[in-house]
Amino acid sequence: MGDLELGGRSWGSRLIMGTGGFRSLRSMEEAIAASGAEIVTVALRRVEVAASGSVIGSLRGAERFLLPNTAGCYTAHDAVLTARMAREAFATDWVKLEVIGDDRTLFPDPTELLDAAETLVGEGFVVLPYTNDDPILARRLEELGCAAVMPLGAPIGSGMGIRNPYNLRIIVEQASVPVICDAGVGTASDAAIAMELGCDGVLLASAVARARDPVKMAAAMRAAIEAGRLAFEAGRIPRKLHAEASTPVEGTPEWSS
Amino acid sequence: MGDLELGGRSWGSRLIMGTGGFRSLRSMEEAIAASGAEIVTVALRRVEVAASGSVIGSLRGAERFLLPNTAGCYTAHDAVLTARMAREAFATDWVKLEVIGDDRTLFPDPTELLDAAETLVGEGFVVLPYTNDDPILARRLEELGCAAVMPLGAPIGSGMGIRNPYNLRIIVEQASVPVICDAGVGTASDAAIAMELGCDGVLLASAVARARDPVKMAAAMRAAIEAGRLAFEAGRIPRKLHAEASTPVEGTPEWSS
Amino acid sequence: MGDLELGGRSWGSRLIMGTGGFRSLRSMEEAIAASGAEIVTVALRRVEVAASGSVIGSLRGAERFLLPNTAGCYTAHDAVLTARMAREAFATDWVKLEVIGDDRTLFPDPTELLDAAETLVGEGFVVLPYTNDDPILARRLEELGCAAVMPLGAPIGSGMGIRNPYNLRIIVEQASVPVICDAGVGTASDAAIAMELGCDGVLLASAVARARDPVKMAAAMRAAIEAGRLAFEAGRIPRKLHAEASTPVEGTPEWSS
Amino acid sequence: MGDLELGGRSWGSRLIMGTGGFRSLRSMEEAIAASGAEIVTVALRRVEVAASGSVIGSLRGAERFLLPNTAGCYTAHDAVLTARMAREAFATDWVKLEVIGDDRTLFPDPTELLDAAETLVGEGFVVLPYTNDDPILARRLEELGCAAVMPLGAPIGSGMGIRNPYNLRIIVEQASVPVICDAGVGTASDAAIAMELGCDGVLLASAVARARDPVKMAAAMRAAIEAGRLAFEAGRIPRKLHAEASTPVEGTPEWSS
Amino acid sequence: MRVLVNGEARELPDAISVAELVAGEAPGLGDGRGVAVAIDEQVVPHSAWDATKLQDGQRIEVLAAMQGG
Amino acid sequence: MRVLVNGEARELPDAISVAELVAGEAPGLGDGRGVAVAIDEQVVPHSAWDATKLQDGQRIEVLAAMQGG
Amino acid sequence: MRVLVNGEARELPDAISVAELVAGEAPGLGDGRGVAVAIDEQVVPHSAWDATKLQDGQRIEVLAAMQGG
Amino acid sequence: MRVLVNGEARELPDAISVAELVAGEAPGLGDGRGVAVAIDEQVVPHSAWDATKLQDGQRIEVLAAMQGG
Repeated sequence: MGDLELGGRSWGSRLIMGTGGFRSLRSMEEAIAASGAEIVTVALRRVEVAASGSVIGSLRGAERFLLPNTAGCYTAHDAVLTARMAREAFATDWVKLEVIGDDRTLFPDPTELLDAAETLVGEGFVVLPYTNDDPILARRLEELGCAAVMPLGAPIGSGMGIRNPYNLRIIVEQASVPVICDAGVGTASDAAIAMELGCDGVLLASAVARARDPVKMAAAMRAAIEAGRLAFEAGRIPRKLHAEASTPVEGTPEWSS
Repeated sequence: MGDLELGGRSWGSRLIMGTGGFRSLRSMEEAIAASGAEIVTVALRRVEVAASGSVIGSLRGAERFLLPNTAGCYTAHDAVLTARMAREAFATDWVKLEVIGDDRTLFPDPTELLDAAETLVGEGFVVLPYTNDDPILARRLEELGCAAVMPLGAPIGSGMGIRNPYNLRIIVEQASVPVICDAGVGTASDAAIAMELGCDGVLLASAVARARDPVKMAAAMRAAIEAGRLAFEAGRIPRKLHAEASTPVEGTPEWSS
Repeated sequence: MGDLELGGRSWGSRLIMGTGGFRSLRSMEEAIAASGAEIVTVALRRVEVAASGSVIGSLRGAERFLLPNTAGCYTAHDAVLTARMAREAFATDWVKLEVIGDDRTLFPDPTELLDAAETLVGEGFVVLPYTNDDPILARRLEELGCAAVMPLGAPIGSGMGIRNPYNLRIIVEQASVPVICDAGVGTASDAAIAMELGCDGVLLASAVARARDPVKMAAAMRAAIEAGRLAFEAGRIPRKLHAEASTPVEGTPEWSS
Repeated sequence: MGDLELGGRSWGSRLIMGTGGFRSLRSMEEAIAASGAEIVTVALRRVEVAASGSVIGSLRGAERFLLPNTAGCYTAHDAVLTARMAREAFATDWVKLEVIGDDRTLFPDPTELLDAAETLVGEGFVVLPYTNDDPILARRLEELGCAAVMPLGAPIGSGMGIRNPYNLRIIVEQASVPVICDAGVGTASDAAIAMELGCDGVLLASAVARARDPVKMAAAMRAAIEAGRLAFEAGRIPRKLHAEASTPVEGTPEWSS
Repeated sequence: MRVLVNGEARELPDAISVAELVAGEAPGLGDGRGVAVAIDEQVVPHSAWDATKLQDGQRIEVLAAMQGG
Repeated sequence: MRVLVNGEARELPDAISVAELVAGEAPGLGDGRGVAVAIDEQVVPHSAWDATKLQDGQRIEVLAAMQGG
Repeated sequence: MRVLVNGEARELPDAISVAELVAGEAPGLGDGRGVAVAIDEQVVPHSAWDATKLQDGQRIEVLAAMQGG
Repeated sequence: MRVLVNGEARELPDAISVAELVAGEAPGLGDGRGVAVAIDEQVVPHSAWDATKLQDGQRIEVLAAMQGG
């Protein structure tokens, strides 16, 4: 199972973990360790709200790459400003670009997303955009110079899995940058399915953070992504309506019946 | 992830591998090693057809438990005789009981299956019956004293996955013996789904043996079963139609828009 | 759309309506009228419980064919006795044979079902067995001389639709008696899907009786069964991953862009 | 079943038929008659290619409303010019707005679509946009003043049905203009499902035009849309994992068993 | 005479016929349509309801149509 | 006079009107129903077909209804 | 002596034992592991292979392990 | 001097630097890792925190890392 090539670097893990939604920092730390993720996302919030340095402390110790996001932004303008702040705060050009259109679906706003992506690519960012599972939108983002496309499988936090595997397959077919399935994974098989469809990686948070046992679920996700990637590379058998015996018929004893 | 308790013994692996359908013995050996399976199924055929000793040789070296099956039997009578032969040949009371009703679907014949199970349990066998995903049939088999029930997910060799997860869930709910999903798995996520439904194990052959790269697919299955079991134990998040943010909204900066 | 040939007679409607679960007799009468069903099922119960003659009165007026069932029987013995009682009560040799194995799933007991079917066919009944979606069981019932096979789509009253369309397709392929999808239909599209799979008819009750507006849902089912049958006969287009334009590309104006 | 209120008018049929893909004009005429559609879409092409007046002749006789489309346009600029031409050619302000992004998926280009919709609404058109099943895009189109939103169920001509019913449901929930499911329907049950999800209508072409028997499939679609709408209005029963008896248990005879 | 009618112990006059039992049990079902009677698991045809007398110790089922299935 | 009609270079008589062009291009479409004409991307209303004369170098689209979508 | 071995008619020397038959049929399977023999549908235990002599008219199955299931 | 810090009106001493503001607002974040400051939507680099003095009427955002996404 080869490495994930993303943003000009090689990563041993194909799982990117969000850090939101955990019941405690300790739970987050242990789950991230169990997940094997090398890249973890973080947000920026006003200092009154942000826990005093602890997230950074927790995450930095373990030599993980902190990927800032622009969660909560509804316009290209806000997302661009937030990305610039993140660049300064985390000393990185990488940004997970979120520009949402609606607080009920948290689906991205296509026009604002494209605007923000264009600006940020122009400013030298490594842009990883969270996008709808729209092949056209994915193509436009790639054309603008994004380092990956990150289509959702289902709404953030919904746990609905890959609602439209057909769209994901089309996006994978046409993309020449990595495709990361971002949002929607609810359990291990969802992550495996995303990988079997040919995705290069999976980004998830709630499925682990809000599981009854986050650490165990993190281990499950790690195994599932490995399983899905291996199966993708191994080349699965075709689907058939009828059976095909795995034990040959020849040589079956003929008992008197 | 606890052990599989089956037939009065503890097993570290929840994957049972069939040995049919491989392109070579070497491919079989390597795939079984990669799968981590401790139990492997074997068939009995007339000596002209059976490869001279090689299967036994291949499998025995690695300290695996050989589980004979009654593949190819259409009646209780034939299945019982075959099981008795297997007991002598492999020096084991264990038998994977197959009594099929049809060579196109390879689905079990319910009446003959029940008859054979009753006889074999009476003769002291540890009976592991391959059954349709019929909760009533599964209950009857358990009542007769079978050591497990092994419902199919889809026709043998079809690679269709778990066609009816609802039935499998009902079988798991009501069973007090282990439930092994037998047949139908096509790729890694199928095996993970079976485990997430609460199955205690998965038995598969074609999905590995006929994959483009059997060894890699065997590794995929091993990881998928671990992933599915861990996810089952971890307790997944509920499914929702709408989104739920993983990044809190409070403290979002207010840029002038 | 041709007639349904069942039990040696021709029927203009392919919908068989159960009469249980309605909130009132009046609702039942109106819904059955709206459904266009010619065959309606009835049960037999001890006289203290059975409404005094009203069901018979309601249904008989409209010249419908009353098909007695053996609902509530768990053994071949009980089902056979109930069928004999029904023959006397309704002056008909027809019986919808139900022999259930479990009060939670209401799935049929395969062995008892086969026993009862054999006895009743031998006594000259026109046997219409409610069966699991098991192709082998369906074949055995046909071999015993049943006039149709009636596989379930999902548990009675569950409204889950056709949980395993693959099994239903296999049953249709192999059957030479009519196949009636019995149980599981929750809404109109479920009935349409059953017909598109090639079923000859649909038997349903709860989906109509317990709908918010039973009369409207009865009309929906009537239309859905017609739609599904017509679509089956019309021959649908194949499924494709990608698009195929319905408007030709040739002659598209070339505006300066 | 109430009328469809669309563009300030009431329509008795909720089925809009495309006219492309038929094997002959006669087949088209008969199928449209069987479908009961009142609105039919037409395209504009250069005169060398367009059949000389025949489409107009065929369709006009039957008092159908001709809805021009902008099929084949890849930019807002082209779509706007084509819409203006259509307004002159068909003496109507109505336009089915298509701005596609890709000739393999024929999915709409979100940015160009929004631009074209804004311009055309500003010029007084009744704009019916073909859109991806993206709730945000649908909302933006509605905010711009479109008279309906027409999300796709699956790629045009693919016959894949409603690939993502969740998105369609969200779009229906939030929309205050009619939602027409446009593209993807392959057979009758697909159309019924779209209506059960709460769509106000269905637009389809290939499923009928390329069926083995287009006239019969048109009748199937007419019935399916009626069925789906009635079922939506009737209020379906909830889905349950387990069974619920439709025949009461009380009063079951107790035979000696 | 003691019999079991639909699972319930009953004291009935001697020599009562099936027809008389049904008339008593289910007055509205007089013509017998939709009703069937079994004595000790043997169906009694409508045509024999008058002539068939109940006997002590018998187990009788009187069933009638109801909505179902 | 050289113009581009539906993407094709054409030599037409001077002062030919849109109505005359359409009559020549699409004889069966005489009444103009289902037909539209644009000159240099500006739609020419049916009412102006007679009065509008083509000019050298113009780019003309003549579109007609066809089955679609 | 004529017997049926795995469905095939065979002429074998009188008084041949099961052990000798197996040695002839399947030389590589000498130790009997993974092999079983039935005479007229009765399994012959490995321990009885030497002592059990075949008799005319018997139906013998000699089965060995192979990949399956 | 009145400024808006994270959306809240604040009275601060004249000539206070960004570094001083941050030290006051978020004592634990002293080294500036995971913290960013913008004045009137312009990011102030860490290197300029000491030299940059706030001015009356400015709108300041002080953001810090938190769990998310």
